[in-house]
Amino acid sequence: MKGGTSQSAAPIPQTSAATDPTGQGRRRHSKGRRFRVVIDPAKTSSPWWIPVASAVAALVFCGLLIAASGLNPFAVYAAMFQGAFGTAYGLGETWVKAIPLLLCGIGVALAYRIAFWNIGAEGQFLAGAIGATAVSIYLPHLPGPAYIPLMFAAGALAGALWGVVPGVLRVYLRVNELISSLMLNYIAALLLDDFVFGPWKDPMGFNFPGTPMFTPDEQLMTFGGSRVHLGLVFALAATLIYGLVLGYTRWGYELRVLGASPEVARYGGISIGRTILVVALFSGALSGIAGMAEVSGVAHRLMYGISPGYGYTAIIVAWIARLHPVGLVVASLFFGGIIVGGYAVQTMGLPASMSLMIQGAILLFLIGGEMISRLRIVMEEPEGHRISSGDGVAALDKGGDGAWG
Amino acid sequence: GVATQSSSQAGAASGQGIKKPRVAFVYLGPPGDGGWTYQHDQGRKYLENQLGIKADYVENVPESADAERVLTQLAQNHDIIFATSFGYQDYVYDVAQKFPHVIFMHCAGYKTAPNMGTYFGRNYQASYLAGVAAGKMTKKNLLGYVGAFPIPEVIYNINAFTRGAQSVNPKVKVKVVWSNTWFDPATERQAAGSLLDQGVDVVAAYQDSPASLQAAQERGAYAIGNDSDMGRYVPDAYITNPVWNWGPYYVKVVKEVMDGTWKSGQYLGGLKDGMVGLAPFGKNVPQDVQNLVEKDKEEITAGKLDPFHGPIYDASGELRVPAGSKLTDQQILSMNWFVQGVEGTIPK
Amino acid sequence: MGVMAQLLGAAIGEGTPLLLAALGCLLSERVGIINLGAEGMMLMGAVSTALVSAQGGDVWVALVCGAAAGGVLGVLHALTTVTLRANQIVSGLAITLFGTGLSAYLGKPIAGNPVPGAIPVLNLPLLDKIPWIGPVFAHLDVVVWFSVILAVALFLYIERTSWGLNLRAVGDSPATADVMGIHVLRHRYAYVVLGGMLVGLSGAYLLFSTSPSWVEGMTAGRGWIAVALVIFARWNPVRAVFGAYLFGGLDALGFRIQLMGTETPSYFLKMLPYVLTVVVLMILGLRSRRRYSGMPLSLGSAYVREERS
Amino acid sequence: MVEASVEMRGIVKRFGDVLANDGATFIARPGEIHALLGENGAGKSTLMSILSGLYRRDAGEIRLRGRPVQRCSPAVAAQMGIGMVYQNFRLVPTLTPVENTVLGDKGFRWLGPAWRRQKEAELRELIERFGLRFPLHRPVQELSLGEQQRVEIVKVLYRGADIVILDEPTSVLTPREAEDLFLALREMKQAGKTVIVTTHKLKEVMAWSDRITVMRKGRTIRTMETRETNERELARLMVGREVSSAGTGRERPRPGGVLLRVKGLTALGEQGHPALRGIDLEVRRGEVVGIAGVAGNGQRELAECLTGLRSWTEGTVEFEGEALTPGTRGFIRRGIAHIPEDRMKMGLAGRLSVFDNLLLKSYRRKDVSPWGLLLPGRRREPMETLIKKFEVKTPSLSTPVRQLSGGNQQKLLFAREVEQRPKLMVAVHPTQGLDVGAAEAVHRILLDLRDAGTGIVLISEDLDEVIQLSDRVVVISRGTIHGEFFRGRTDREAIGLLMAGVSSEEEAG
Ligand SMILES: Nc1ncnc2c1ncn2[C@@H]1O[C@H](COP(=O)(O)OP(=O)(O)OP(=O)(O)O)[C@@H](O)[C@H]1O
Ligand SMILES: Nc1ncnc2c1ncn2[C@@H]1O[C@H](COP(=O)(O)OP(=O)(O)OP(=O)(O)O)[C@@H](O)[C@H]1O
Ligand SMILES: [Mg+2]
Ligand SMILES: [Mg+2]
Repeated sequence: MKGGTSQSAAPIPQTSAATDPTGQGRRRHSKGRRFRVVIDPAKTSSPWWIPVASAVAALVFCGLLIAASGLNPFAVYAAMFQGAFGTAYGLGETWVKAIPLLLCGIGVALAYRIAFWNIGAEGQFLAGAIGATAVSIYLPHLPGPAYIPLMFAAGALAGALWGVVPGVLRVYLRVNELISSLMLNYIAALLLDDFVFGPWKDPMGFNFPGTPMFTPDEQLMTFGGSRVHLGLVFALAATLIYGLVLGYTRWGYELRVLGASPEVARYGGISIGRTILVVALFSGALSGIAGMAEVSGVAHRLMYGISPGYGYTAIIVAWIARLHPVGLVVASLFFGGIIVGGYAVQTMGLPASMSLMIQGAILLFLIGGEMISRLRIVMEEPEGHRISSGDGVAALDKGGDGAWG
Repeated sequence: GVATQSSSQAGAASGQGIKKPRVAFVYLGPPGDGGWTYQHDQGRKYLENQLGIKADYVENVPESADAERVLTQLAQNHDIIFATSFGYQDYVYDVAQKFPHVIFMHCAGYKTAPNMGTYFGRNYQASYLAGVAAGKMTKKNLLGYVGAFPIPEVIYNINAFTRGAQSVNPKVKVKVVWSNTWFDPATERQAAGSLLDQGVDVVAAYQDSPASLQAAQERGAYAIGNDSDMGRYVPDAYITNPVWNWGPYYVKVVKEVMDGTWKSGQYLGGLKDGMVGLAPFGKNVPQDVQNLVEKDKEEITAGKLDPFHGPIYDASGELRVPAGSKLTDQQILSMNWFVQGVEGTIPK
Repeated sequence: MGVMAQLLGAAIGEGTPLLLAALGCLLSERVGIINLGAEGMMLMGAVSTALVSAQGGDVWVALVCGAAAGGVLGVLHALTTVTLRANQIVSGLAITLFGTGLSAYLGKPIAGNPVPGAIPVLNLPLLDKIPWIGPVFAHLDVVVWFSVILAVALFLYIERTSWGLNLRAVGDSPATADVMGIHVLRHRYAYVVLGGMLVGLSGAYLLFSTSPSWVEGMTAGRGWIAVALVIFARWNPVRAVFGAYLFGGLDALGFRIQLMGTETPSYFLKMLPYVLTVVVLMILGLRSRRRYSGMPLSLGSAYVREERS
Repeated sequence: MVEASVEMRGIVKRFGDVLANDGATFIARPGEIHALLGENGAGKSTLMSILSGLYRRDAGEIRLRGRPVQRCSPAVAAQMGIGMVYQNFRLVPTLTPVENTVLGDKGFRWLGPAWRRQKEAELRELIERFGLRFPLHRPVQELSLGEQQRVEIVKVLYRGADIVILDEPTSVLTPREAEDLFLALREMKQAGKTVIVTTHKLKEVMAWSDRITVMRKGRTIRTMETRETNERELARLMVGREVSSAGTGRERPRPGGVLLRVKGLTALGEQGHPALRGIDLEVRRGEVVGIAGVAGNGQRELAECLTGLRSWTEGTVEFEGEALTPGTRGFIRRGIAHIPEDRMKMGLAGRLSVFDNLLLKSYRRKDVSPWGLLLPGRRREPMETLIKKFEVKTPSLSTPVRQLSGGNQQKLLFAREVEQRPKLMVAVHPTQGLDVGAAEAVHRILLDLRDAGTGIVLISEDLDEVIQLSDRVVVISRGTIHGEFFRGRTDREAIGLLMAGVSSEEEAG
């Protein structure tokens, strides 16, 4: 019998305590206890301050990089903060950035609640922008007040359509939504390019890749001379509704159950497929509304490069917020601030890339911190060592043991 | 607080001059793009050197809402702001209304205000010259042109290039492909490759990266770049290329502001004032070709030659410009047709 | 050269960086770790290569450094997803953001400078004689050959060797691998890092083969196409070769259609790789429920020994 | 006296707050079949997983053949001749048995045809020698559970284990298969190997083992020679006190009219194989129908069909005279309650609070969520009463359910299901993993329900439980129903034969 030869002769490396010439086996345990780090299964979420601490750690890390490039990190951060939150104008601009992040963030958060990994907020955002613009392009002679509601509906609808595709594929064809939603991002971006470079190009725009400017009827109202627009109301309303629906409705309960365990949901009579479809639809609609708000509230036209990756940043926002409504508001403001502040500190000599780096670093620190906070240090019991201290069996030691071996 | 802050400054646009103006540039891409933004940044550095002032810049500013904010924030503590992309136009215009004491200079646009001027150059003049060189250098009478997007700026450069080549070589044809990207080296390279496969032996590119030139060099063809001197990338294949030279103009504007003589307006430079130029010839360009190009350059500078003088037929053979007349600036800036000899499509 | 040969040549040129990156992602996915950080890894690979070249480094040294940079991000990804068991999607996104930012930051001083050196071309004598496609194969560069050979080698390694068997076990059933004495964490680390290195190499190659200089964001989304390509190829390295050349060929085809004077459906052609990937997934989904789609069974989930699944 | 091949002393293992092993001692000798006996959750698997190197012990000493082992991994344990067949099989579903067997072999090797032939020959030899048949070339996921287990055993033997551990090997086997298994084990024992079998089935233990170690609550209670003990003593040692039978003395009401009528029910299992073939079954109001059978004979599928979770291909399910279509929602609305087989997998969502879990079956009711609004405050009081009534020990209503002990989880599950005042209750293994006290509570709840007129389908592997509680017992085997035994006229022997006999008949055919 091949393979059966080694067993009985398997050498068991062995040194007894008495003969251990180095005494290392003993000394290693002489303190009586040894620590081991394990992931505590009972801890499923970490305390609220972990994201904050992680963000701080990331800022410290990036501070080192900033210092390495010869700038004073404190001055840079101070200027960043000043630029983003220090003035009424800056704060307004931060909100302007936070609006799409928040809307898309709620969209993906809703999906993540039921572990539907929609990473297609970017595409849904673009689809919403395209949909809203279509109203302006194809329906030029409507009565003024009709435009905003129509554009809102068209944006939401287009986003929902874009969002529901991965849902349909997942439910009916078991296509991984991660991939399909990602692919749809690219398709939407290319579609948008096709429109703004092609049929929708402003004939008077010297071939600038963008549609004609929206008429005032097609623009969202803004508040108090700032650029903060009605989209803020959409976003905050969406946040509120998101919070209320999750906490206080039958459907929110179903999402909670489905998110916790699809098996249990099925057992409880919750239709998983339908819930996924509805969530995908709403998730897309929210991002679509973000797209509509961006074209109608800020850009006032559809154009090339309308989104600097809001949909992707929104994933981070949702993650940092842990899908919590209040957290979403805070996180989108924070990231809005990083973007706004990131431009503000460029005149100090800091490259634009720093803002991306900070976002990435915060996220990395955050996911690290999240898990580290679930670790628990266990002290190995002394008697375990009384027994094992005698024989430091090196070969066995390095055999690897669990996650931390 | 925005308006009060700016009004407390010595108004740059008020006609009384500023000793040490604070200057800022807004860039579409990174200064290291080796093309459009790179040339503006060269101009900025030139300005700093010449006048001994510091000029800030903000890079990677998309032509979107971000531009408006960046402009606004810069306007709060700068006196002159150069916005270096066409797409900034509306934002510059809006911000200029809010900061009447700050001077805004917008590149490639057409909107002006009392404190907002525009500037651009007739780079098609240089494209014409590049075309002349290409027309002489080609052996197969087949040139290739990689265009970024089918927009007038690219189209009129292709047309000028073609007319330049035809002026010395009537049989020459120019094949055009659109890469549909300003900057994606791999795709640009593909585009150039497809032209080379069609047998062109000179590749010109209106792109921000030199990737198409490199493709040409590798396949033993000649190459013509754009925006900045791309000769260092492809020493063997290099013929020349139109370049922007913004520095002197920037110095001029800032000086005017310092003197208090700055006035809003639309400035269109060209070969004559050096805003547009031709990069030094590559080492493999024969002297007679160089001489020919130099001669044409002088004629254009002297106003004796216009790349878009009639008669001009378009690609379908229709007469667009009768003999004896020429295209107006307005017609050039909105050009959306190819001249005869160009083989390519302009998507409608 | 005939049109087909030209097209094939262009497809190979455009496809090779995609192939390398896809092979990298594939390796890490075959042990169960999704790699959405490919774009960041490619950029880091490209910038490191450019930096080393700028210091006068030899082409090979530069390529190795590019691979190493991808590997470092691979370590980071493994650290968060394997050791810390973080969500693989979020970690990947973070790595892409971070890598994009860091590469731009590091590359600033050398942005736009010509990168010296080129990857040697192998002029293979006899291949020239093959009709139709011979000329294409006779003058390909070393990395192209390397990538194809690597793909085949990886296929054989994964499907036909004992170590490949262990790799598959880790990807399909880490718990089983663990009790069979296969060190799951070490395997996952090793292949994620190795995968990262391949992705980094692909960025490095992209720099040498298509762009004469480093500029930020020069990969222009190819890392993401690689992610799609892995799925398109159904986690099979040899299929990835065909997929890569198909995706590359579509790009090349677009330009040729343009040159034929046809009104360009260029955006639609550009969409094709993404659409095709979704279609492949749909076809897989349509097939019988129990058929094995090729997707590693543990993809996306962490493994910890003493935890009940 | 033979020298011990395995010596474990004072083994302690903790999972979070659960003390799975609490100073357990276990000694086995070569050339014996050693049974490790204990209730569900006693810590048998944990102890054996520590021996096989999978888990790290928190304290304790292990000696193999007299030599101390400090820390261990599965690889090292395998080197030292320990092989374990885990309760949940450890096989890579996409690989063939041959590939599964050689996983983790040291060294880099080309797996060409020559290698394949050689390995096949080696496996065939083992297969012949121990009589463990299975197809060699199909991916493991296409094999039956019994075949998979045989692959596992051959895998262990192939690696040259001389200490072979089998964790609950018979729970997925028919009696006939179990018999074959023990023949193979006897073969191994005669080859001088140490064979350790964990189980909670007393009969098997008495029939096949040489020595027995009994575990309870993480401790080993006693080790003894099999011939010196009996089932009664073992049972007492296992549960810690004299086993009594609940509810035996209760008065039984006469069953009412027919509640559920199942005709010709045919359904496919998870793997697409026919799991139920023409099931006929009737349940009356106030009647407990016990369904006995060896695990894996369609019980699970039957329970799922009866609760709307699984759709059937043929046949009808009539409830109160109305034909039902699959879909849990309708079943729940009509008052069909379900205690699933694996409470933490299906019945309860561990991450959610006690409160949310209690809502699962009632949240859709108009009085609970008027106009779709679910206001938590309104339900707090009734829930608290419910928890008290069912004696669920929980720190609060917002405690995540996973933090409750197994018994309390089960009581919580019952609390929720009973609160619906179900007309029909489908209970699968309702006392699995519970201590005697909790098991009695569950029995009481079931009988109370019956007294209130609820029809009950009781599916259990525990024949004693089935016989004790049921008004009528039927046997399920290979997806069909056999026999019908009325209360007081049940015949253990006959039931056992039906559970085993029919299946072996079919096997022969
Ligand atoms: N990986 C784990 N994580 C957390 N708790 C565990 C784990 N494995 C076992 N436990 C807990 O440890 C205790 C002992 O479990 P173990 O599986 O050893 O029991 P067992 O005697 O094998 O029971 P069964 O007959 O059900 O197999 C139980 O309370 C169980 O819930
Ligand atoms: N997965 C878990 N996460 C957190 N805590 C747990 C977990 N499992 C068990 N516990 C804790 O450990 C305690 C003991 O659980 P266990 O299931 O072993 O109880 P038990 O003694 O078997 O009780 P019962 O007889 O009711 O089943 C529980 O009260 C609970 O607080
Ligand atoms: Mg067990
Ligand atoms: Mg218990």
